[in-house]
Amino acid sequence: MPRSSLSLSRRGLLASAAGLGVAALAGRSGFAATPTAGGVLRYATLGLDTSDPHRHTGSIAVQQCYVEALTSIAADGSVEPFLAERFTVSPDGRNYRFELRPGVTFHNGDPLTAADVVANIERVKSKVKGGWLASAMKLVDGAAADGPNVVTLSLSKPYAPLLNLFSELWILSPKSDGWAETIKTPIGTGPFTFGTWVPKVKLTAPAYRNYWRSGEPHLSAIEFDLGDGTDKALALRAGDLHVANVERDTVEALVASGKVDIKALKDTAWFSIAFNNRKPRPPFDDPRVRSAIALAVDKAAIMKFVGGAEGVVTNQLVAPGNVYFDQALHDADPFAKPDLAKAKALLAEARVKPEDHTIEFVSWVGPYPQIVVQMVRKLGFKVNHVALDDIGAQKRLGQYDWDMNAMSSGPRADLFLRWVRLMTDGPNPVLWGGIQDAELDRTITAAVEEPDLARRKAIYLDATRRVAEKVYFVVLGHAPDLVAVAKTVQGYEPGFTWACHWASGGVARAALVAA
Amino acid sequence: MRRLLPVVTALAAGLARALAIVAVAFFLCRVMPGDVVDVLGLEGGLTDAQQAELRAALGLDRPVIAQFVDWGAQALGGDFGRSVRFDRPVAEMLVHAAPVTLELALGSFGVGIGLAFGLAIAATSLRSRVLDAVIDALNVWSIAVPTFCAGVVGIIVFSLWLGWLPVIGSLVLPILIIGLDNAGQIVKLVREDLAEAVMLPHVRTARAKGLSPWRIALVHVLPVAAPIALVLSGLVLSGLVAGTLTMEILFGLPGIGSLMLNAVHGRDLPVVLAAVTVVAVALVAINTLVDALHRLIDPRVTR
Amino acid sequence: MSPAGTMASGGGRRMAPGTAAALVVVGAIVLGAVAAPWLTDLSPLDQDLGGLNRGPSAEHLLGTDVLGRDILARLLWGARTTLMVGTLGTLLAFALGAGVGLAAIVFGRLTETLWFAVIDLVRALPATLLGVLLIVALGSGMAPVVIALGLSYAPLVALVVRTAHAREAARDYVAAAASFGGGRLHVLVHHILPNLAGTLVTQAAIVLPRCIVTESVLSFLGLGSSPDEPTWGRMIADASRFIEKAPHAILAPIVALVVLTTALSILGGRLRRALDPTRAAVAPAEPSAAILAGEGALS
Amino acid sequence: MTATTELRDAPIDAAGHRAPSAAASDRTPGDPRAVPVLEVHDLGIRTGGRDLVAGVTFSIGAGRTLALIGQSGSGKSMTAAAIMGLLPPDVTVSAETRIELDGRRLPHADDGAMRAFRGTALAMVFQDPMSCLNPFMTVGAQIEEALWRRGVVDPVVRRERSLALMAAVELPTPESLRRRLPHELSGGQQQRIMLAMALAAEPRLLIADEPTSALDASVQAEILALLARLQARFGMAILFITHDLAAARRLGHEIMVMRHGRVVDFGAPRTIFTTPRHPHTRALVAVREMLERPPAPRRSAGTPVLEIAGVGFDYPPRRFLDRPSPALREVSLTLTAGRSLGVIGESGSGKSTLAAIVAGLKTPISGDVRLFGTSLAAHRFALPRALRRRVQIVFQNPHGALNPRHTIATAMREPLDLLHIGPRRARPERVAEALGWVGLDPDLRLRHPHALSGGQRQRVAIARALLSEPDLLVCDEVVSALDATVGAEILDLLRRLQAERGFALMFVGHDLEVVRWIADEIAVLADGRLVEHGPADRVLVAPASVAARRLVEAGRRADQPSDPAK
Repeated sequence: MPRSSLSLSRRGLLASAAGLGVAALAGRSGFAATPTAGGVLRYATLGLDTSDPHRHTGSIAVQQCYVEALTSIAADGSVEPFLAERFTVSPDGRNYRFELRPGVTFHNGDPLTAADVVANIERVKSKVKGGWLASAMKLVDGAAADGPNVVTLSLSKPYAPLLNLFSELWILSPKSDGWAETIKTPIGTGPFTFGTWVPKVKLTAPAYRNYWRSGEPHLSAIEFDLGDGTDKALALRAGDLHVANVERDTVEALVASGKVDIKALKDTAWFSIAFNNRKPRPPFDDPRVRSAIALAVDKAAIMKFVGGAEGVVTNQLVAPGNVYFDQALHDADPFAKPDLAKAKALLAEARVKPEDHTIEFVSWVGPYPQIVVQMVRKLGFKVNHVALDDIGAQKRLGQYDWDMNAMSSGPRADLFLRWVRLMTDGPNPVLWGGIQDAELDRTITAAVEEPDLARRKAIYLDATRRVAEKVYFVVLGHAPDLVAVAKTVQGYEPGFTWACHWASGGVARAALVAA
Repeated sequence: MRRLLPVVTALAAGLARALAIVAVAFFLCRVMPGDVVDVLGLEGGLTDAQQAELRAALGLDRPVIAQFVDWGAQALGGDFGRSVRFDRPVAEMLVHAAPVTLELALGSFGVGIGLAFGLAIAATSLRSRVLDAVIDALNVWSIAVPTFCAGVVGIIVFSLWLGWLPVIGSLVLPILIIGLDNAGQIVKLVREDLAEAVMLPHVRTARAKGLSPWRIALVHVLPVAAPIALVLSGLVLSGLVAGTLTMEILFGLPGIGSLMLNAVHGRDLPVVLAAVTVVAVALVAINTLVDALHRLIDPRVTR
Repeated sequence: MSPAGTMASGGGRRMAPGTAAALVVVGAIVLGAVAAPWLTDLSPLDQDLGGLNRGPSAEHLLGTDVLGRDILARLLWGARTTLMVGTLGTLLAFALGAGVGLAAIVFGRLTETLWFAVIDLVRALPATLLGVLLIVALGSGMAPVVIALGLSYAPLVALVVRTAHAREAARDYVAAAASFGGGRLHVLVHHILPNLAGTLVTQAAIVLPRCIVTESVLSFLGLGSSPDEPTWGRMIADASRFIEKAPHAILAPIVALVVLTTALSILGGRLRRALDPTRAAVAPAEPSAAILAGEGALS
Repeated sequence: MTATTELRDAPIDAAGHRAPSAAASDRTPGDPRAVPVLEVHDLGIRTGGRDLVAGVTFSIGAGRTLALIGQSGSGKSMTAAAIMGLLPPDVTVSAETRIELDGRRLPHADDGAMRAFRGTALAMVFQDPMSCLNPFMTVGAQIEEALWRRGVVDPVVRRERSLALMAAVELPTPESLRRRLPHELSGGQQQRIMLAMALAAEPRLLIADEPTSALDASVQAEILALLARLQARFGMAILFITHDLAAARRLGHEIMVMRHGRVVDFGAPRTIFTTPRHPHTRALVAVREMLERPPAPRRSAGTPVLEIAGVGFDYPPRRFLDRPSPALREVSLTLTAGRSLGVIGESGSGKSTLAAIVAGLKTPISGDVRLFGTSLAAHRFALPRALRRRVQIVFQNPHGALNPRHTIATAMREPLDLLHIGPRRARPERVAEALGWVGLDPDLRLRHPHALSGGQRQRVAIARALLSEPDLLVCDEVVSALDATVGAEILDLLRRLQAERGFALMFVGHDLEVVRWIADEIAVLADGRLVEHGPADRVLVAPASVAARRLVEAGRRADQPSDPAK
């Protein structure tokens, strides 16, 4: 990767990508003329697992269109007001005050009140088990309605990610069917309503005519395709879909079809190789051996394969351009370029003959791990590559009877959601080898509790250095997920995460024009 | 009563078989690595303690046998339980999925049987080497070319280049592709069977009677081929129940097959079991029906 | 055993051109598999990330695939795994279907009934589902795929063998052997197995290519053999996403498969005739055999 | 018969028909029927450069029957197929051939044109009526179809006419029979339906290709008699094809003998029988004469070798919970050393099952079999080796009895090895020796069965059975699959071997003449029960049971020429 591109801002980076064959991202967010009303947008990115927004786990792309939160994540990753028109945080980071937007109504016509918000916070706190939101809510000492439009919140200790995470605390009418247990028909405030849902097949979401932002939505409905078998690229080209996530290898044909523009999520997915940190097997418990393996891996080649021109090589959990990104640390990446000679020297130093060892290598099915495996083989190690389905891989990783993996993880509303997995009791730590490092735990906790951004960044960097020093895992780089948008769609630009709707963008502003 | 006895035993055997199939599926599901809690926890950030709690709530920590018995008792009462993943009644999901698969299966069944018999009859009555070559080619095709390849090519040609069909949801291509595949698998047998049938003594009698080839084919040859047609139909049908899977995946058809595959990947046990049960019962029903029809059609079977 | 003798007795005949061609094709494929290391310097796993899905060139005679791997090398090396997976799957199917099936028949009515009840059971379980469940349960890799293939096709072989056995067992020479005090085992080894050979060979010619294709279907569903073991099926599945961009990548394995299938079925038919010393087309191919072959397919 | 009036379109006025007479048997040049119905000139049939039939010339006049006799492979059925235009696709008629029907040349090369004659002027009846009838159509519909082909359009008329035809072929209760499917009828009834279908065509020529060979003896005679009566009534010419000299004599005005695709003999029945010209004809006649004069039964009363006591057997049910069907009930028989017992019965009477039980191949559900005083029941019918050596069985079909994959030597080694006969080293020699016993060249042992003729194969089977020098030989229909001359040789061989070796013989058959020839005493089975058992003479002269009487009468009728003048 040319060094110059590393210093580009995210936006600039993506723009340069456009010049390399991927359609331009810039300048399409507004309307050239008055948007046309009506039309059904066919949208296919991620699935929908539950009709209860509070119980939703994992990446979410659908439910934002019918339920909204107090905050949302803007395209640049910053927190922006949403149902809360204004919010303030006390200097100690323990008291929050949200002023609700006036004129917001639920789909059943009820106005949104502070009491409703408090009820939602209480519901998540008491009813929802698991999930980072629920964990965060455990810190909430008290949530109270201060008049009809103000909600106050006090925490037992400072919790920096709270505003970001509040973008996923969806506010529903307590009158929603199933409120006491599992919500069957969510009543939200979004621009579209929860219509009919057939799991794994589709969700039809008709427009909500009394949406609080007047003039929106333009569409009459959205049809979410929730199936995950179809080749979406083919469907896009045939005009069966308007918006869909696409694999990089289909971009060329899609662009050539002239029917779609290729855009990218603003946050990135990150790619890594990790070692078994919980029960490491010699010689892979030796940082020198780990470093040698890392040195065999050509990060640039891999990131070019998985990310095309937009793939970035780095050694951090965030991509260049992110507020937490540190250029100096990036420049000091010892694994930025493969160096087989150095790798072999390290192995010799550790008295390890690679041909005597077979690396038990676990991955999901797909081409990217195969590339890593081939690179590791070049070092002389034998590799037994076990490619499994989603759960199979995760279960196997949980047995800690392997040596190495190659995994990736998608966009998140807050950086903390990446770091939490590296903690000893973090949720699902297997992808990163189940690190058990009290020192690292303390650092991450400190970062979370630090209200000041600059200081927080510094602490996170300490944690980054700690990981690098122990070679728990090696970040290969970042690449954005791609979303193809039909040329007939106006006013739609993918956001920071998979969310289909947020305060400053999304499907509420999209419209269909005649092809 | 004596006439009913075979029917009753056949039904009992069929039911026993369906039950056994479901049991096999159940235990296979249980030995699969990971369960639905892992799925929910994968991205959802559940700690181990939370996962254990959820497992206990779902009864996944109980002995396999007990789980199966519970499930079986409920299923007998028509209650297939709820999808753990989607927290919906499984029956509802099946109701959505079944018609898709049914349409796909019946359509390709018609195409397959029609094509196979059409070709075989034509080749037999015309004694055409060209048609025999076509039959051989179709047979090799069905053995060597996976349906998903044909599917991808079909999409490119008919959906992209010609723009005749949508990619998602259209049944035309999958029906044609499975139909072609089925036809290829049986056409040679039908051809051989007909070739044998025209050599049968009673066909010679018909010729000696001076009947037209047309009448001979229709009245004297085809009925002989009917039993094997029936057997083949039964096999094609039972093959179809499973055979539609790749097409459902490729064409994004929300049928039983994709429901099942998704549920396997999601370790959504109640859905897998319900889908397997439906398929198994369908297969047993088809086999029983074919058997009954066979007895009905061929007067000699009952002898 | 006698097949060699009977082959010899017909050895004077000129070989049909089709048979010769089929022999050459199968021979070439087997040879290609065995001699893969000497036929190409390129490794089937080495990637050229700078040249993905390239068309044929002097460097890569058949072009490269989605990971920039040489398709010719993958085809040749893949023939090894492909034939291995196919053959092992077929062997397992035959071991379970023919081996255990015949043993069950020989041991008497009860074992026969029991075993064929099991066979019926497996048969009634949709093959695709069986494959999916098995592979997910056992994990990926060659062994689970072989087991899935073997289990999927065993019922077919078992039923064919049972039909053929019933046909043979009704022959007078079997009764004659029994009248000399020949036990079931004697009858099986001396009379039934040799006469079943033709049927089994025909069956194998059908099951082997089906196993290969089925493996590709499993790969397509993300359940194939290990990514380190190139098979034609995996090549087909991998390339199916790039049919438009790189048609050569999918054409190569499919053409190879079609050629192998055709050759195998020609040889199967020929062998069946050769194994039949009367040389008369006495028994047409057991319909049940090929029918069930169709049914066993996962496609 | 009232049916006559209903058959309004009877092709030939019954009055104009001349009953065949002795004088008419021989064709005379001055015959008023100078234009024959069928004239075949220089018929040649070829396939793949090989002549199947060559130079066959004959003619048949109206109301006359030509009996075409020959053994399997003689080309007699090909000749019939050529006349009908029903030759298999790869078989062609030579260019010289001229076939004329009523003086018009038949377009035998053109299937479409031939169709105009089939079902109208030409009709044919085949060997196995069960398989020759469409199993899915009621028999009435099949007759009506033939009438429809003949242009009887009105369904009511068609129905009436079909009933009349069924009556004409002497079927009882046509009204109820017409709604039946073929398999619901007996073999004789099926063949009558075939005849009715043929008659529906009102043919000038009826070809009957072995119309009775597949039928039980008693039915054979009835059908032959019916054919004669039908000819007397409708006056068509008949080409009657048979391998049975007795049947030919019974029905034919002339007899033509074919061998290897050529006519070897031709003449009036009396001439053929009294002064056969060709050696082959002589051999055929000799067989008849041999069968008509069975050797005197042996009057020995040695120790019993076989005692069957109250044996019963069920065919096992085909599916779970089906009922077993009875095959044998309470059969008791005794056979003493050196004698031969003929077991006779119609198909399905259980005679082969009895043979299998005696040979230890089937286990009865009740009763006991004592071989040489040893109870088989005591051994649960698993014969000890010593006993196995003493009882051997030969089967009907010499094709099936030898594994096609094994050489003769291998096949014959099997009993030697299994029964531990003689020292291992001496066994090959013994095989060669045994082939000599049955008059075969020992060099044959290197061949496979398919390289042998049917007769040779049966000799091998007998030689193999004799290897263990059995005291009881069970022969299950050993000659019924063979041509008459070959069958006679085998019978003769058996008798000779029995005389030489003194074994007792249990001979199962369905042909009374054959059984009578070889057996000293005869047992008659009907529906699984023993209905008659006694000395051959007694059973034949004064049968006590209905079944036995039927068999004997059928045999007697088959023996008599139909022409009373003869």
